[in-house]
Amino acid sequence: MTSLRVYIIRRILLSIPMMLILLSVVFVVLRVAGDPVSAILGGHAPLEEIERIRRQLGLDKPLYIQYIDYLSSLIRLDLGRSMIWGQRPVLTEILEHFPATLELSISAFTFSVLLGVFTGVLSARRHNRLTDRIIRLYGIITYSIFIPWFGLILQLIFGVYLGWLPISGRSDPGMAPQTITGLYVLDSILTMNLPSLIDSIRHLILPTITLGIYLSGIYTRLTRTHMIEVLQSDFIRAARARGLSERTVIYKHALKNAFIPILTMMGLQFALLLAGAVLTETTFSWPGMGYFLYERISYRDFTTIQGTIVFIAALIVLISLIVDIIYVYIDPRIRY
Amino acid sequence: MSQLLKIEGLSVHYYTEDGIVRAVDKVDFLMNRGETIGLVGESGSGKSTFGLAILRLVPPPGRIVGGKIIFDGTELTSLDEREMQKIRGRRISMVFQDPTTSLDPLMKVGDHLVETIMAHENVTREEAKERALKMLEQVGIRPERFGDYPHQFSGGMRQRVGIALALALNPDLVIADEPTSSLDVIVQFQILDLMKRLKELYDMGMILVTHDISIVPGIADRIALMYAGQLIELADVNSFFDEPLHPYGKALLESVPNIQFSDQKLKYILGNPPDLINPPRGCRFSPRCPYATERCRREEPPMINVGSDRLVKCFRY
Amino acid sequence: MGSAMPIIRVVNLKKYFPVQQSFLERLLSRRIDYIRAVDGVSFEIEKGEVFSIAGESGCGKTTTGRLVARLIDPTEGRIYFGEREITSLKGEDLRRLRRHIQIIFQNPYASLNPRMKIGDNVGHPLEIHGLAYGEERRRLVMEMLERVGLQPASKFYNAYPHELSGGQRQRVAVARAMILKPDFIVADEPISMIDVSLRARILELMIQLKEELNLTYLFITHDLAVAKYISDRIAIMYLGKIVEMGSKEAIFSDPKHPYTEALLSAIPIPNPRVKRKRVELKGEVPSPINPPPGCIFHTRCPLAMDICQREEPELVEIEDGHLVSCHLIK
Amino acid sequence: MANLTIPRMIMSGLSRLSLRRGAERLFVVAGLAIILAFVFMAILAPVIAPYDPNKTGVGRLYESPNPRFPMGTDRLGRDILSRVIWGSRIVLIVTLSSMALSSICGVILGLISGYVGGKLDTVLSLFMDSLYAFPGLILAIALAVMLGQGIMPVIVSLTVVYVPIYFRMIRGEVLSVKESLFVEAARAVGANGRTLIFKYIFPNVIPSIPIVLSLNAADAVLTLAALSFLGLGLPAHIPDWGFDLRMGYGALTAKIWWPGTFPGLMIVLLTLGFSLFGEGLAEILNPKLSRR
Repeated sequence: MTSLRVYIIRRILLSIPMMLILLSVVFVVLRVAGDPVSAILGGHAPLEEIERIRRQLGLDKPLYIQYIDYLSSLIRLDLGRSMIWGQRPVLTEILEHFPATLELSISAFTFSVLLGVFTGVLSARRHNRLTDRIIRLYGIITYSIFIPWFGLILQLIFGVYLGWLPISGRSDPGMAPQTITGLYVLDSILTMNLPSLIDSIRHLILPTITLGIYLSGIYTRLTRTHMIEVLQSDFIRAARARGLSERTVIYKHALKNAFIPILTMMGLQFALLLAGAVLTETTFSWPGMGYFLYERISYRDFTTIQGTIVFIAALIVLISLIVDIIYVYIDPRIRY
Repeated sequence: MSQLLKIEGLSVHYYTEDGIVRAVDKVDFLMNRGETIGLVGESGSGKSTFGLAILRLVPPPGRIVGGKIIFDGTELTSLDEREMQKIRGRRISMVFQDPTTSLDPLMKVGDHLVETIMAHENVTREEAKERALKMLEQVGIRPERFGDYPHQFSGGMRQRVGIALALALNPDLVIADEPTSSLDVIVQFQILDLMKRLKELYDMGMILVTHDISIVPGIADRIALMYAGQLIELADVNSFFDEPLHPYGKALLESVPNIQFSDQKLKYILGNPPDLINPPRGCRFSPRCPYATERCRREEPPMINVGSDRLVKCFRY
Repeated sequence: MGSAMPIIRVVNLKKYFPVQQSFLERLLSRRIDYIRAVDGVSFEIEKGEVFSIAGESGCGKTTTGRLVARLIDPTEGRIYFGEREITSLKGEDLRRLRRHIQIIFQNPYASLNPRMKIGDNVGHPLEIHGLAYGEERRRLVMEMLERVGLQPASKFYNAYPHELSGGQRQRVAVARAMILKPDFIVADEPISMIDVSLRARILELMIQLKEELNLTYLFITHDLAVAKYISDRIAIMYLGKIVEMGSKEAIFSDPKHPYTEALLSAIPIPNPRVKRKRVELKGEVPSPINPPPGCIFHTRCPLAMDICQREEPELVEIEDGHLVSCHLIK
Repeated sequence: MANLTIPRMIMSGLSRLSLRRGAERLFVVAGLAIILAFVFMAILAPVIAPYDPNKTGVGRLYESPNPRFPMGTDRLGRDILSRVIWGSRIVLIVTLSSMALSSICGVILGLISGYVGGKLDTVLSLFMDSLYAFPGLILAIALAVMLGQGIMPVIVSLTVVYVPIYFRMIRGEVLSVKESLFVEAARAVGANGRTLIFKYIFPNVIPSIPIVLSLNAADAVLTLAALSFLGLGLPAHIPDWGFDLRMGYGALTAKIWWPGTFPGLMIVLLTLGFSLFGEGLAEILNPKLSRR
């Protein structure tokens, strides 16, 4: 299996140019296409104020020097300091908010994949029958869901009218578990804190459903499409001809093969998950990166916005690396 | 020789958007134990559907709409799915056309065999693996390739695996659907040779479905000719190639280049293969047949018995 | 044959395809592998003959055809059309050459523009070369459609490719190749994707048109029986090289190369009463990325000797017009 | 999809557009009906809106839906129905113009990049792929922050977000059509570059554009709504569903549900219209999956 190791090492090395390219794109969008100063000050401002900010951000230097400064500070993991309040390091602030986003993402992602794959398989097996049509409509409707509106409706029903579930935040006051990983559910389990486990799960339910259903439509459609394709392929017919049971044919052979393109999509849809998280967090005042970004947008905190986007770029590179490595283990054709 | 398979009035239709395709239309068919039949027809003649129908694996929107398939005394069309699964792979198995797509790309070659054996017999994994290795050896694949994936094999090797899979449970009947059409001529020869050898070794019946009439004499005992969803001639190989009776068979044979002859003049069949949604009235071949009469265009000829064991669907006999 | 001037002459033609890598992969690795699709092929085609290249898939026969038709550029070697070297023609010169050299492709389902009517598919070459427009073009196209047996031509003229059967489409492709009145046609497996009962018809059509229009064919096929039927001379290719070449009588009644013998003995004959000597080959075709040293065939040859592993045999003429590349032949 | 048969499928797909395929046709018709309804609403806004959408105090604050105000009034006593009607204008203007701009840029760049190939293609593809890798919303947020408030900045942000999608699609199609046999056949009869692009490549690439256009429009409605929901983009005096939805959260706990629900519903409906239309079209034009 040395070729496997070579492949993984090559793939890890590939992340470096990928990262560099993404960072350059961020630079182009934020520094070349737009003007940070007017973004911060909103146009009308005294000249000396503009000058001060230009100097503070290093914008008075030539563009290529700015680019080098930008990259070299990123290599040192320095995302700059926030432009408001205590001027805390942006990276520190992001890392404080990241676990909340991670917790929501994991839970919504799992929910959406399970729901999507289940409905997709069902739809493919009932191809062109009523169930299939209904599930396809479901796929289209979820595509059209506007998270804040869907969240609002869920909050109205389950929070305001029925009063079953909390509609904002990660925990009730004083109920947060002791921080170990920053994932409340996990921390509650680790500290064996049952009340806060229940509390964190209750807070997680509505955001998870909102984001999860929005994302599930993609997996429904994808699973359906690829299952239909795989179910028509020769090796499925051959598997049936060998007298294998329908269960083995569907779950062992067909789903496993259909899963490969789904996995690719998961990597790509990670971006969608992040975008959805920003809206979900804002909707449910969930104190993650997205909510944090939303708050800082209103203060026009340029360095924080830039830092968050750079952080997201790094996440994208990381996720695509992980997906590609999982790939090798599932698909033997890649190793050679 | 005892009877292995008897098919009566089998009809398979595909319900497409453009209309009903009568892919197999009231076919009667009979074969004995241990016999090899070459089932020959062009694309769209219904030969592959016929093969799939025996295993009840016609893909939707296709359906068996009539007829009986009596295999070794059991009527297959009335079996439930679970009983049918016990027959597939174990009593009747299949070799597919394209060996590159008929194996699961994510599964080791050997595991295909192990899985098949374990699906039908109550054996441990180790026992199944041992048998799988033996089976691979039979088809000329070294045991160290057990753990390789299909993409690591060449087309010919994959088809060997396909054959091993078909024979793994020593079935009574193998349906080989164009097993060599996607292979080069040298490999085709090797595969046909292997199939012939193993068929004799295991004493099975075989239906070789093919569009290439040239490969039939080398392997089959009898030939069955299909045209437009119907069986039109059934004969033993020697007498067919000496003198094909149905005008289509005759024309087909004369349109295939033969390296035996140094100055061959190919004849060709006029017109196009029939549209199975609106097949021609009367004899299906009549619009292309040089001997067609008014009667041929009006009435469908019955299957006529000419001589011992020879049937032809044509008014000329 | 033996007339003065060959219409096509190919000298030591090579085509190496780089194995595809993505941009980012290229940043990391500097080794590029090449598929040696065609690896030093030379032959001549006389005016008016049918010259076939036969071999198994991956032997380089189709690439050779595309090289001769100047659809791709060779890595090495020369191609002459008559006396003129056409190896590196470009732009307008190459465009003008296309009037004389045409190609018919294997897949009639993909070789016609699906969004053009049959009449336009066939007639467009006339416009491209400024030969005929409007009514004149229509007349020429109709005439050609009739000629390839698409009757009534007026019905086919306005049809779209997807309305036609495979056999009909291939006739359209033949018509398009012929409409420019070329001198030389590369026919790349023109019948292999067509229904069995229609193949003979296309072959006959090609033979008939060759006589009428005074054409020369380079016929590429995997089917030696077809090659025997249509050709005057045949070259057998294996792993990018020609291993044997000669008149069809020489190839079929007196094959010299062990590969040719194996190939011939594997051809099925539609006659159960013929029993033949079989030549068995071991192993499989090696990868064209790393072809074996010495004789490319030695890994599978039943008669291989020591020298075959070390030295590459030359293609030598053993009798008039019969060339073999094998150490057994001296 | 390295597939030569796509153009053929689309051709045969187009020819059956008018006839069968019940469910898909229903999708297309329903989608079109919704889109048209919103278009008429936008055009006729001054006529059908009962009140001035920006006029405060036409009713009391937070009046629940009643015959005078079918959708109730908001926190400033404005008529929600009128705001919803007027809101369709800005959404359609912004999405349609950014779709037009991004498809034109994307299609042209994709055609050039795919046809020319070489270094230009490498650089353009790398840039576009990296843009594409970013979540559309995050990119739009970044751009909207940089470009400031106003209709033009929002249109530009959305355009930049969607250019890579058209680019990638068209480039992919061009590459596959370019590799296809009938283009090689055209080269073999001596067709030059311009003929190839306009007679062979372009006509075979075009049919997939309406599908993507429609699906992207759906997405763009959501992105625009998200931007205004986050308080970015449009000036305050323009009635806008996303922003009104955001404001609707204000009195949620007091069981005042109408100020957020109705504008949000409009966002979802319009998106649904575009996606039904696009999906139905895609299924009809791509019968590969549904035919068997």
